[in-house]
Amino acid sequence: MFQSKWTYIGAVIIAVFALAAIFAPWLAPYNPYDMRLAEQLSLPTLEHFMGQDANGVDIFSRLMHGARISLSVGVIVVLISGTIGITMGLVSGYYGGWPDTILMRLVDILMAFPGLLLAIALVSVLGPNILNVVIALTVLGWVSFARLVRGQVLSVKEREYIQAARTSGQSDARIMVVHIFPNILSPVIVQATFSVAGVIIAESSLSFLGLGAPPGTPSWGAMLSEGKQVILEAPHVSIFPGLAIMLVVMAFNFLGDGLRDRFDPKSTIN
Amino acid sequence: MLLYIIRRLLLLIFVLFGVVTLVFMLIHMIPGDPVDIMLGDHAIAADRKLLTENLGLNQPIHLQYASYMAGILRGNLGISIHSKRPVTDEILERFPASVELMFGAMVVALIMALPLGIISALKPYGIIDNSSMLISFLGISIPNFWLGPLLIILFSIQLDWLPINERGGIEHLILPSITLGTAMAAMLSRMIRASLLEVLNEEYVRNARAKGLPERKVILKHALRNALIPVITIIGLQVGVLLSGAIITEAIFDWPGLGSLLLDAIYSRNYPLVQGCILFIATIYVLVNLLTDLTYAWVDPRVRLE
Amino acid sequence: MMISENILECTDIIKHFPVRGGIWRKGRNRIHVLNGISLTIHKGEIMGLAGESGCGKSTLAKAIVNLSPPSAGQILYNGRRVSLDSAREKKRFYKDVQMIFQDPFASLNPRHKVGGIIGEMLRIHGASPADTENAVLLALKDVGLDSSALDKYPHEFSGGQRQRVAIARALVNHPKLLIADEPVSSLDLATQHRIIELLKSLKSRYDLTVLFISHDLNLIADFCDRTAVMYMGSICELISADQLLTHGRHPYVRALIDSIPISDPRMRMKKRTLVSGEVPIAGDLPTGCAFHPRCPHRFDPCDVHTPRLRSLTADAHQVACHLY
Amino acid sequence: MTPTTPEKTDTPTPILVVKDLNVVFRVKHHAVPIIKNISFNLFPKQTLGIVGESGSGKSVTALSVMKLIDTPPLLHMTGQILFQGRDLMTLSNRQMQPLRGKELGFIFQEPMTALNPVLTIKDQLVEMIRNHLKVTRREAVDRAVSLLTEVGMPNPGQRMRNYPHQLSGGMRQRAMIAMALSCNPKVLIADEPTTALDVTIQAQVLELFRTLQEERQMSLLFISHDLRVIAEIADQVMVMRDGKNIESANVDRLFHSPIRAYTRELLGLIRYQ
Repeated sequence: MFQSKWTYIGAVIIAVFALAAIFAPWLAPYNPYDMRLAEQLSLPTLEHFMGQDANGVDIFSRLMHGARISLSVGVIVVLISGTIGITMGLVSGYYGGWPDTILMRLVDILMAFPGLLLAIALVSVLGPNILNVVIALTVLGWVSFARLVRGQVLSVKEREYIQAARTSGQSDARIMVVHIFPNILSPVIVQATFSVAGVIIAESSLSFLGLGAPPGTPSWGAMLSEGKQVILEAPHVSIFPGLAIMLVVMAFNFLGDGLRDRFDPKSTIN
Repeated sequence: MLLYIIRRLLLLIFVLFGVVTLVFMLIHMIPGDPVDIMLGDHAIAADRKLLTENLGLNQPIHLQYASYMAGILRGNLGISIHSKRPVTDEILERFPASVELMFGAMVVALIMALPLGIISALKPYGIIDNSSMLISFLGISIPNFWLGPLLIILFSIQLDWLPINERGGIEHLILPSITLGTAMAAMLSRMIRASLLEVLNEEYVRNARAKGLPERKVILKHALRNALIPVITIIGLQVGVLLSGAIITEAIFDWPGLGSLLLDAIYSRNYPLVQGCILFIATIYVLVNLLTDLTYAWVDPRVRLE
Repeated sequence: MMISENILECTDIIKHFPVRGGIWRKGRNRIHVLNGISLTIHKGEIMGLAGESGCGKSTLAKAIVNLSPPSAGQILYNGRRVSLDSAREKKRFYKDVQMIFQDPFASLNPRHKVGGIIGEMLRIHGASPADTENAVLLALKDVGLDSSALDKYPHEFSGGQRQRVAIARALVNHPKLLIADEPVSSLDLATQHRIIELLKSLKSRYDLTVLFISHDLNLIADFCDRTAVMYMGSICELISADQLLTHGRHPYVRALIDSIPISDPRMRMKKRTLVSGEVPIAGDLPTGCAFHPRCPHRFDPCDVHTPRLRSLTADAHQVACHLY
Repeated sequence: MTPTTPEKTDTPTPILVVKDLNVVFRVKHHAVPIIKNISFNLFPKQTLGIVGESGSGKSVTALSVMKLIDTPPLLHMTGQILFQGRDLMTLSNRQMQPLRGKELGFIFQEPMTALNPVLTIKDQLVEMIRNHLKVTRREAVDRAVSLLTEVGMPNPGQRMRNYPHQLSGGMRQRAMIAMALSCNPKVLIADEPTTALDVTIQAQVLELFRTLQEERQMSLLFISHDLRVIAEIADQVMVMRDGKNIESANVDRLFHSPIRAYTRELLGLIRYQ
């Protein structure tokens, strides 16, 4: 099956980047802030096999430290926005009524801002740094989880085993946690995997626009932004960070695709 | 159908109201004194006083909100700080460029997605299907702020077929449109494939064959027509991806559209202009979603004749 | 079997669902699913509820167990008004009243083991782990399953076995009233037969009262003591089950009986009185008697006055039709 | 049309002969036989009922006659399907197209899913008629109206402009039947056509099948899991169980003196009710 082998490849790539991120300070050959202006923009050599950027910093080391930022931002944002989104979606889907209407109208408003626009607006107002990026992306991220979970809860709560639970005398809270949540978990996990990919692209886009990690920090987006200035004489400065982003995002997409097939066999067709 | 439209319009007004309120709050979320941040600390008192009055920052918040809303209803989005020109004019000047880019990207997306999606559904797990699966994975994963520079390196520098930036004839539009359109093409081809595969398993397709209709007609008239209905909504949502992607693409190609206007406004702390751009882009997106919903309702009789 | 006082009394149950008609036509278009149902179930009897899809029989069941509370009307359980506001009241009511559903593949939580599904019912009422363990094993034995089922998931069982688990879950706390909403409709004939036998034996062993809902008149006639036949949200006939197929009076009930295919080619359906037309889709109720547009014996009052249930003979055989 | 006459028709040549039909599906990389050496004959103007519980392969048998089983899951299909002496097994999909709908009509179980939700009944009927018959659009519409009247659709002229979701279950099934009959097929295959209907509507539709068959002198292959429905409609019956033909007989003999234990068991169950 096409998907299954790519899923494992995806998982392996993610593992490699995760290791790089965790052990960057020890494994990276050079310090990501160690500038050697004399050797700026040098092409890949034996010592610096990915070459050096405009400030003479070893690109490979910066990439490893960059992995730390991208992956941690991705995971943190998805964890926080996931928790908020799941709780809101669960309660609103189960109880319905005015809390549900309020949530849905709030979702409609937030969804009115295309993708990055609101994040750009928030970061531009709060000031460009990684923490504000996390805040902005979380404010946006929970909405997609809430919508997904609400939709799942609406269909699951009509199932007969939930009606049976409701006539067993147990509390609504217990029904939500014990009966509904396990049955909506798989689509949420799939969404979470795709969301990490989305957040990584969003973080690096913001950094590329100078709204995320400040220049000089080892963030892939910032590196690409610096690379754009010197694209004519040193394209390799842009190639490697772009490749890193692509690989990680693709890995998460493969993983998400594979998880969706494993959880929901009917959907193996897409 | 009429009720559907009325409900949708009411919702639209509410959402726009919410969007305007949210955008209004943006300024008031600025840490510290907004005027200092906007003009920088060395600005002379006269300018500071002029800006404070201009934005009405000296008035109580609810009055500011009321005048802001009144302004919007009259199409007045305030004055851009540095150019002293009405924000609305600056936006409308740059709007056509963005529309052109969006249109180019949409064309690129549809040209790539429709054939790839349909063929890979008709011949699942064939060569085209697997390769289109890989291409769409690449399309989704390559960030456009990397794809742009790559295209520039390849087509502008190495092959020198296409100009690097500024807006001009069609040849200027090609690279930006490809940069912006690929992600959408990737997503769309996957959606079309999934939707068509699902429809091909439906009983009315098998019934069409049982009626002795030629395969071409079974696919075009029965399968595809049903499969493309859900795709309409997805195209609507993907326009959002285009709108936000355009901001970055315009930055890469120095394309004089709304996106680059917004970025310049942010870099120069020109918040009235930032506010205006965001509000304008969001309104466009809301109207596009309304249009998609209405098209969806019109095309699907189950909704049209509710 | 002495049928003494009533265990459940429904009076004038009405249920309508708002149609998403939009803001202006809010009041006018609502689908009336129950139009004033009054039904009394005696302690210890098996009460049948018959009718075709869309007649409201499942909605009535859900109203009784408060899954979707009625828009109007009153339900008395053991003479007391059912109110499930507090958790304590809910626990007490659902200890006595339990429901089993039609689709065995949807009525068990796919992510829970059978032991947990049944055990949960006891844990909710505070049973200790030891008591729970024994009670679950007993319940499984009651429905003909052994302890190996404890650690299995629902997808590891056949339709019939799943329905047995559902019955075990419902009866583990020894309820007084069991509401069975088409419990065997999605099973094949042989399994249907075995599950009905199981329900019969459990009913007598635990002195249950059962409200049995089905569209299959043969099954009702065989399994129930008394039955009500519903059409478009109201009861058109109330009759003892064994007389249903022979003494049914209401024209709709007659048509239902005539429509049942007979399993003997020699008695092939000559021109029996087949009812024409169908239940209107949008559920907009015809005036007067709901069946009058399709009724072969229609006459003047039928489309004006709605007939009330009137008893015909001593044994409480009631019909809602102007003919009688 | 009483079933008592032992041999329904006088002309001995059957219109449809199925000999040693074997159908094998591919399920998770291994071959699973679904239909095992099924043989039967269908005579002109005769109704052959195929009965069996779910999973007995009766629907697959019906679809194989039309060669409508998709690959996957179909692995391979062997045997002979002779329609008026011509073996359909040798025909390519393109060669089968003119037969489907024109000579062999097919009716599906779920009218809700078998009708295209975005086309009106009129479009779907006219499309079928004009696909097989060289008629103008006007003639096709008139033919559609008369067909709908024949199947008992009230005010067909107006109804046929509706979409499937606007019709009730019974109406949709009547539209399906009208569609299947629109080009006067010689053989009509109905796969559990009344299972999804309420019993009062089912009775009406069964009555419709009987009158249509008599008026149109066509052969009917009627699939059902319910022996009582088969008793109402069939002349000859084949009992199927996991892909095999357990017992074939005239309907009267089958119901009154069944040979195989499985048939007796099935009959026992319905008689108990």
